[in-house]
Amino acid sequence: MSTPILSVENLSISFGGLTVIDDVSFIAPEGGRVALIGPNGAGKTTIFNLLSGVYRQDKGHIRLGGALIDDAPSRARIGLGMARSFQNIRLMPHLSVVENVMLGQHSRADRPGGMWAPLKLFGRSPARDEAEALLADMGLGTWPGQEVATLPYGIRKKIELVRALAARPRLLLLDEPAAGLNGTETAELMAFLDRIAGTGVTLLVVEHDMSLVRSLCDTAVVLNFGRKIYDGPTAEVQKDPQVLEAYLGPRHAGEDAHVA
Amino acid sequence: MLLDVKDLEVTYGRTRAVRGVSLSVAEGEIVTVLGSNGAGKTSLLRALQGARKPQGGKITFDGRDMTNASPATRLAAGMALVPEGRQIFVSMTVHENLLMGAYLRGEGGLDRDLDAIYERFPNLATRRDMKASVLSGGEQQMLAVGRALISRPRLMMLDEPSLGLSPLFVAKLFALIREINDGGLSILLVEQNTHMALDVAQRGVVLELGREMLSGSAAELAADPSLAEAYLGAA
Amino acid sequence: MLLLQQIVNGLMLGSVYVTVAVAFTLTIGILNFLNFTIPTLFMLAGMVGWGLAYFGLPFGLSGPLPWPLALAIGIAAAILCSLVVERFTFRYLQTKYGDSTEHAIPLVSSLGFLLILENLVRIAYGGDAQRFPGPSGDLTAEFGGLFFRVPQLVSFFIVLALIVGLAWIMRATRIGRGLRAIAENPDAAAILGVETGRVVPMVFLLTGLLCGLAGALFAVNYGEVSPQMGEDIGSKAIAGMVVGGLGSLWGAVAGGIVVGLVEILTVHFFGADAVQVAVWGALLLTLLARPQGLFGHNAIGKGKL
Amino acid sequence: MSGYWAGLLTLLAINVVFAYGIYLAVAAGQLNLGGAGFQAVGAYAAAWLAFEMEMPLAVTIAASAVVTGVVGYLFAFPILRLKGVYLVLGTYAFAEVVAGVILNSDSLGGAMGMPVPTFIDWQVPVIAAAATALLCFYLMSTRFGLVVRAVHDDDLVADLMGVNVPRIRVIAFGIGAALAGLSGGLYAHAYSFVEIQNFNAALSIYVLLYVLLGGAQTPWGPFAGAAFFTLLPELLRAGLPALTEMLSALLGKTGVISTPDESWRFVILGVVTVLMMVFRPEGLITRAAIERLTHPRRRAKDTAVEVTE
Amino acid sequence: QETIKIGNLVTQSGFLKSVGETAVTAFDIAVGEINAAGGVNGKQIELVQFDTGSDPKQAATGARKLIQDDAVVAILGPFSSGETRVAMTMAERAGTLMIPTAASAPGLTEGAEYTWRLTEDEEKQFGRLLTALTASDIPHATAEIVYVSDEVVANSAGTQLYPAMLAKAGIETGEPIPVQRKSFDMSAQVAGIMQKAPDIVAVAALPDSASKLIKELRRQGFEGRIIGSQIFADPQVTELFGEEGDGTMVVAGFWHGRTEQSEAFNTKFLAEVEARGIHKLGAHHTDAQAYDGVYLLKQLMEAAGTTGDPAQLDEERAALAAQMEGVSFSGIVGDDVCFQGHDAELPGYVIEIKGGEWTKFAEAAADGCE
Ligand SMILES: Nc1ncnc2c1ncn2[C@@H]1O[C@H](COP(=O)(O)OP(=O)(O)OP(=O)(O)O)[C@@H](O)[C@H]1O
Ligand SMILES: Nc1ncnc2c1ncn2[C@@H]1O[C@H](COP(=O)(O)OP(=O)(O)OP(=O)(O)O)[C@@H](O)[C@H]1O
Ligand SMILES: [Mg+2]
Ligand SMILES: [Mg+2]
Repeated sequence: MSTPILSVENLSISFGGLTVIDDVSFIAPEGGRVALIGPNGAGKTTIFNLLSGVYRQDKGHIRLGGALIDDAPSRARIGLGMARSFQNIRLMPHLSVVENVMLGQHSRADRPGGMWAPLKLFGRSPARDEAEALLADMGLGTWPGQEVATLPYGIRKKIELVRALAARPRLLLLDEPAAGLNGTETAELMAFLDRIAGTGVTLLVVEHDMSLVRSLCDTAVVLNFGRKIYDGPTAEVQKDPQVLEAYLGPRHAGEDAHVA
Repeated sequence: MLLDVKDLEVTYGRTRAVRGVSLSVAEGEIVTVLGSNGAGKTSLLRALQGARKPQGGKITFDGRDMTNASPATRLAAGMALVPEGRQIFVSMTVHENLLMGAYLRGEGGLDRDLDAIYERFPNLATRRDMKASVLSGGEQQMLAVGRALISRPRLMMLDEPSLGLSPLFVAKLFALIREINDGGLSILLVEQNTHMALDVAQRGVVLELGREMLSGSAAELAADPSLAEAYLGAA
Repeated sequence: MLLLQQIVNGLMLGSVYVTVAVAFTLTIGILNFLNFTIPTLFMLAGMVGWGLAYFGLPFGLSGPLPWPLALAIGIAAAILCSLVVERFTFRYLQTKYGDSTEHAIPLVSSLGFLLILENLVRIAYGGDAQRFPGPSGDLTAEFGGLFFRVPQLVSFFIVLALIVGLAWIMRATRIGRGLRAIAENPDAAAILGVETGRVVPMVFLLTGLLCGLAGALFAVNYGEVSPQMGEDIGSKAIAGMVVGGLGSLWGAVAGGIVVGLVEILTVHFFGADAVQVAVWGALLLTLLARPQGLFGHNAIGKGKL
Repeated sequence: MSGYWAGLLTLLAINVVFAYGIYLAVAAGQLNLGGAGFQAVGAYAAAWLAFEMEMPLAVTIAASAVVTGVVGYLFAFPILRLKGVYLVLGTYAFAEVVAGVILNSDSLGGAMGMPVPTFIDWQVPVIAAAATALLCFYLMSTRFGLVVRAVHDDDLVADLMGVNVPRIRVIAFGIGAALAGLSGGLYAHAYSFVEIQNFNAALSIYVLLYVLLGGAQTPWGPFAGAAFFTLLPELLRAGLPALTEMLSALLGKTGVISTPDESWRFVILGVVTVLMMVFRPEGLITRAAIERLTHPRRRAKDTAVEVTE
Repeated sequence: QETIKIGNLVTQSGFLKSVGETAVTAFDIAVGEINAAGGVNGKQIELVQFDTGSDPKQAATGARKLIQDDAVVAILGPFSSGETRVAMTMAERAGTLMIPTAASAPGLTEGAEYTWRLTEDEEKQFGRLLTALTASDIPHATAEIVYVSDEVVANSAGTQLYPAMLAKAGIETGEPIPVQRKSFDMSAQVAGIMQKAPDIVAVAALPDSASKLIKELRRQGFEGRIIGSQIFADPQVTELFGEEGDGTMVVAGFWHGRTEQSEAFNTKFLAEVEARGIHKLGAHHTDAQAYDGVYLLKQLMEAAGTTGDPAQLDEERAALAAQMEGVSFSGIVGDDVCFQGHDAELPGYVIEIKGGEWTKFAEAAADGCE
């Protein structure tokens, strides 16, 4: 078996005596689609913050592509191929849509244009062209010049995803990408993520929308109170009594209840 | 009618976010507002709560003209909003955030109401004296809902309350909505979770680019094929 | 003995800084607003008090007023101006993005008011220092061979009483919470019924009162006022506030006294030329070693990811 | 060129260079209230080299920028750990310490100041200002500029995007300091004398106002701000007496009209500042305004909402 | 052209407004008198005034404007030493006569060719005070010196002139004690002085700082004399110092009772400033020097036959400046005033504040010139 792109080993962290992540281990195989789910406050976002280096774990290790990245500073991790989006949208409010996306290119070794090359020479530059193309691909082609602060929630959510993609990551961490999207939009997003996964990008997705989880991801890791309570195929997750009890509730027991 | 909105107009510079929307909420009724991203739902609620001055139209609440009233006046009259993006005070503790919900109503019976909130949202109870900034996304959402409940409104306006909540809690939330509605509270609900919203509501309004596109009883809307195509996804 | 007297002098001087430092820390702690009009309000109370005691009311409405009345009106003028400042700074503030320069907006407005008020005073009363016709007689008390200034002692205790009251209000009343809510997120505060227009003026009223009181007591104490009288006090009070920790009331009290002591002891041991470097160098070191000051701190940020 | 305009241009050009120095720091989210300190370092570096070492003009001017840049760079490392009001106060303290040190150093003339031998007329500052403006426009149009703005908006996320936030801050602050120092070097030679008392807190306040009122979103801002606030008092110098005469005439007052108190100029400056913050808190020139000017049609289309899907 | 234009750099705003603005009145009075009496060389004279806002940069700009745009024949002002330092480089470069009437920093005119100041040296004035003091029966065995360290004139007086001169007069002094211009609390310095209990405290400070120091000295029980030179020799201080000021001795370059003209100027000046809304108790010596500056210029223009003709501006400027060489002038500050180097030799009046009044204690005639 090839080395997994991400492997999390016995990760723990506590804040002021409160253990938020407790000895969690899981892996994401290269090209896999892993869902990280669990009730509110289970520690999903905290795992993302540990992976991207916002927090330092008290115990345990994180390996990216087999290499230990415990000591890599947070800013270096995106360059190692791990990009993320945020649960509460964190776009740069004063940058335009396309500028936000160009910021996503920053960490790439092969990014178009160096630090001191202009990004806007007579309105064009390779970096800008690439960013606009990526936006158009996401159906956001009409917005590039707009400041992001005034855009609707759903649009900003998508821009954040595009910004993460602009880093050309091997591993993409998405924190509730479908929150705030309606059924149709969620379906579109799913198709898009499917396409991205098709290009070999590994997905690690935190999401409460079970329809998306089920159709997009092949394995699921379920957390509850900072502990892993399930790790296995998505298809089976709804049969696990512990998961039902802690996360899904009785409504989801048995077959396909809709949670569009 | 408890709330009556006539030809409401909301603009930002040259952007017309809400264009002549009319809707009403009767005493004890749940009305849901649906629509895709950028349809103007949030703008509508902001105008109703008084955070944004409408450029035209009229808002009547309980027979009183509220078109130009301050948010405090509206709140005192019984209109409460759970805003988009939670808007909790991250530098305050969970408990202080809840107390902020009681800012206008005074202390009478407050302890009982607080206990009820803590009981309903156990996550909040265990984090009572922590800074709200460390809460998880869903916990923050619970806090925002709890805070609005504390103000004991007559009309509760909810802007995507299920955002970021786990399925179990979404179910709990909708049960709660039904329960408080049974207690006589009217509710104006903005939701992306179209199925559940139509499930709980009596009537619905669908906005598109700031205009009212469809409206009717929840059952009619749920059966409407154009709506199914636009909002319910292929599923 | 000389050193002991110098320490007493330092404490006395520090108590002058304390009042103004508390005014600064109040607006920073509650509203996250570095209010640069504070030294001007201090000056205003003194200068208006002097003008009324010397010339009387404007337009010949009265002859020279007795000095206590004149000072009372001076304090009222400081409060009034403080409320005008509120009207044009905080009332319009919208923290839209919470980015790093947004909090500068009221700060810039207050710099504008600094220009306006100071120059209006110059126009009305000229730029000269003026003798304040305070109470006649010796205002120095001797105790065990050490000299104390009575007005300074009085002002110190008035301020202490005010601070005790303030601390209680901030901790225990809904007004205190409402103020903090406005400072963090005016939009959300409005949704919850906190009326900026009613609550925020209270802070400015208090600021005006503190500065006015400090200015009036300064005039009595030193027997002199001038349009420049707020400058040095203002910057030393800021230093005191930082040393004590931004937003901490008791920190400002301690910080003000520390700065007073540092100043006097530096003069005593190294001469006045070293004061600037000593006070500001100490402040820089405090900032770098312990940014939260000696006593706690108050940070307003965006929260976690 | 009239002598008045030559004098004014000199002043304006120096202020523009100075404002750009502060702008670079502000653009990265650091309010620098120690401008006078950096200008003083530059001015004294140039003055000392010219007067004591008898260096030629080119050397002294270059040295003013380099020395201040190095000082700013070194100072930036510890100080940029601070944020918000703490940073404002830290930079303010820096300026006070610089003033205190110069005042106490006899080799720099102490309170007596120092004469500066070589005189430069308005051309040199104007060329320097133009070059500075070009440099800043260029810098802000590069990826560096983008990253600087990102750090301003949200340093935590910028870090996760792979931006070396401390380094960007230090570079922006350092280049800014160098420019402020350059303005000091120009000052020294244009006015032939440096005296530390003139590099006071008021100056730091003014230059920060230039930037914030001009607008810190684009490199047009500091230029507009410096120009506006250098020229406004001059306009009032001529306009105020005319205004009072007009008012007096309206009120039917004849005879000798006493000239208005010059302090009114500063009152009006203050009023303009306050009104600006009320009506245009993001500064005179905003990104949106420029976008509207340069792409009038594209904007109109974008805001029409119809184009959502 | 009908008038002869004279440039006038004045300080009407900024931090020196209070000390600088009354000089404008004195300038205006002199011009009014001269024009009423028929002007100069058959022409009216006109002051082209420019407010420097106490800012050297503005002073430089103003000097350029007056010289290049307004075609003035000479410049009166600017007010302070700091402004003069910068503005005079402009005048020197343009070969235009500049006469500051208040700047008294030592060595200011060193190497100047076109700048001549109508002010008396601190050293001379202080010497006159010491002469009067040592001749009197006022105790004067020991002294302490206090000076404002961040102000040019006070600093050089306090650190150099006073120690040397007191020593020469046989008065024992301690290390000069600095205070800062902005500081308002001098208790630490004064406590140190009280420890040494000197007979005399010599103060080099502007009125503001001097006042604070004197009040603190009296508060802590100092009973000796307080002396100063010209720096705070402002009639206004009798009011500012109040009763604590009694017994203070200073030297002024102007005494209103010197001649009838002096008295007349003082009266007229007080009326005029009052009309302009400024309250003053008497003309400051810088006001009198401003007034005399205009008359000095009138004398020079008459001697040089200045017409103000723009076509001959350069020649007339040069001729006017040349007249300064060896000039002798009589005015309200003194008679037969001459210039040693580029600095005027003026008489001195030792003033004692007695019962809240500005009284003459002794006087000394102006020194001659080489
Ligand atoms: N810095 C912190 N200090 C203290 N507690 C924290 C901190 N960060 C997170 N927590 C706590 O850890 C728990 C897990 O938070 P986390 O944000 O990871 O939850 P989550 O699984 O993402 O939940 P949600 O689905 O609601 O977003 C929460 O209960 C939160 O209160
Ligand atoms: N502050 C603002 N300034 C300018 N335009 C704005 C502002 N707020 C909203 N808009 C615009 O108004 C329109 C409606 O936005 P609104 O936020 O009301 O949509 P929404 O229906 O709530 O969308 P979502 O479901 O994504 O929350 C959008 O085109 C948006 O860009
Ligand atoms: Mg989360
Ligand atoms: Mg919305």
